[in-house]
Amino acid sequence: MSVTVLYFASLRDAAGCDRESLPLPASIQVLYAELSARHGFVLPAAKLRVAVDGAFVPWDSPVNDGSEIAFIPPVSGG
Amino acid sequence: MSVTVLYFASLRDAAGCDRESLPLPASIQVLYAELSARHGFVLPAAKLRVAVDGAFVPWDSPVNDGSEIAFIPPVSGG
Amino acid sequence: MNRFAISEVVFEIAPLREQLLGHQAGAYASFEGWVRDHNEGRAVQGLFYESYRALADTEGQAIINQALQRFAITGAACVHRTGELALGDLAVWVGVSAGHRGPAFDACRWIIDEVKTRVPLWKRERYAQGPATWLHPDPEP
Amino acid sequence: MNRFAISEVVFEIAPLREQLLGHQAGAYASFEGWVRDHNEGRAVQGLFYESYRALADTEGQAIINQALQRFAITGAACVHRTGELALGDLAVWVGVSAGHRGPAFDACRWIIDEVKTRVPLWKRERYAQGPATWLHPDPEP
Repeated sequence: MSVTVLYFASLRDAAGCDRESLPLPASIQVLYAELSARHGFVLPAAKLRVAVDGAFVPWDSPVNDGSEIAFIPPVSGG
Repeated sequence: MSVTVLYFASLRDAAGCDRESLPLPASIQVLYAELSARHGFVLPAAKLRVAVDGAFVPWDSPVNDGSEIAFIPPVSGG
Repeated sequence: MNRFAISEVVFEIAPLREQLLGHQAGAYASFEGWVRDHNEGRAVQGLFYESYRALADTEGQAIINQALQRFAITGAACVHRTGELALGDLAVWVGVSAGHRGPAFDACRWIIDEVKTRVPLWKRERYAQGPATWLHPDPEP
Repeated sequence: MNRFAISEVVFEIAPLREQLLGHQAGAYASFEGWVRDHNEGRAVQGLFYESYRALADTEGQAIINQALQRFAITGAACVHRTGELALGDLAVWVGVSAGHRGPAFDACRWIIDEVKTRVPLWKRERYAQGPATWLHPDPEP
């Protein structure tokens, strides 16, 4: 039972990789808290959006085995 | 003592020419009233602007010998 | 450089746009007006634009100069066609460069609005049915 | 046709614009974002844009579809670069065609605003002085 987490921009730099496979977490919030502690993410969850399997979802959405979870830092296109 | 009058768009069609030389008029208003009667201009003076020697001027501006007077119907560029 | 021009022939946008772009300009907004196949419910077959050339040049240049004063922009230009235009022909182009997109959009729109209001240009439309007509619209309220 | 695209290489505007023009469209508004030589007072030497490609495509297409619903326009498209960009390179293009200029301008501006707010794209700036930095701006109020 695992998920894939995708990192972009400053989160990728901080994590040192663009993705990792991790055990299925209790929730997306718990996952981000653990990752923040481990990788030293400075962006608080309140500033991020989250996407599961390529679509934006609320932070309190369930996660399933095999899901691809992306934490979306504030965007700066244009 | 004469002036040149320039006609554009529907005024030119009504006048049947794009310019004519006329005796120096008492005023621009008087000139337009005379021309309206003679050429059957349907646009009232209130809808027109007037230019003398290539610059917009008020309707009560003086006219001088040799001036080029253009009656500017409502524009429709763009 | 004249930043406003009347063109009696088809003109290319690319070189006009090139002149506006520079390393300081992060934003470029443009507007193009094309000959439509209809206007106010009538089928249009073509247009003729006439200008009072000397005054149109002066008034158009004044609009560009005023835009450069009123808005935080780095460049602006406008070209308007005259003569016979067919469906799909380019009638007018406006381009504005700026550091940021807000002023670029605002100035571009202001320029085309002013050109339509102030520059001595007149459009005669040819219709599928009925005689060609000069358009002398009342000023917008 | 995909009306929103991410391009990893330099792209040409001309064919994109061609696709938007038609005899029904009297008005065309466009926006281009270029790499500036400065940002918030710092000298910029170049940019790198990264995207979450799958989600960026979905979100970008959603923006175009919403614009077609919200505004009286006939067409809209947007292309955004990713990868390394030099000063003066084109970063983003938006084009909108419409019967009238008001909706063309409004939709063009709305699309670029939404792209900047919603599409998962991130910019890393390289400066003349100091380390390159990812930009994670706070949402505009």
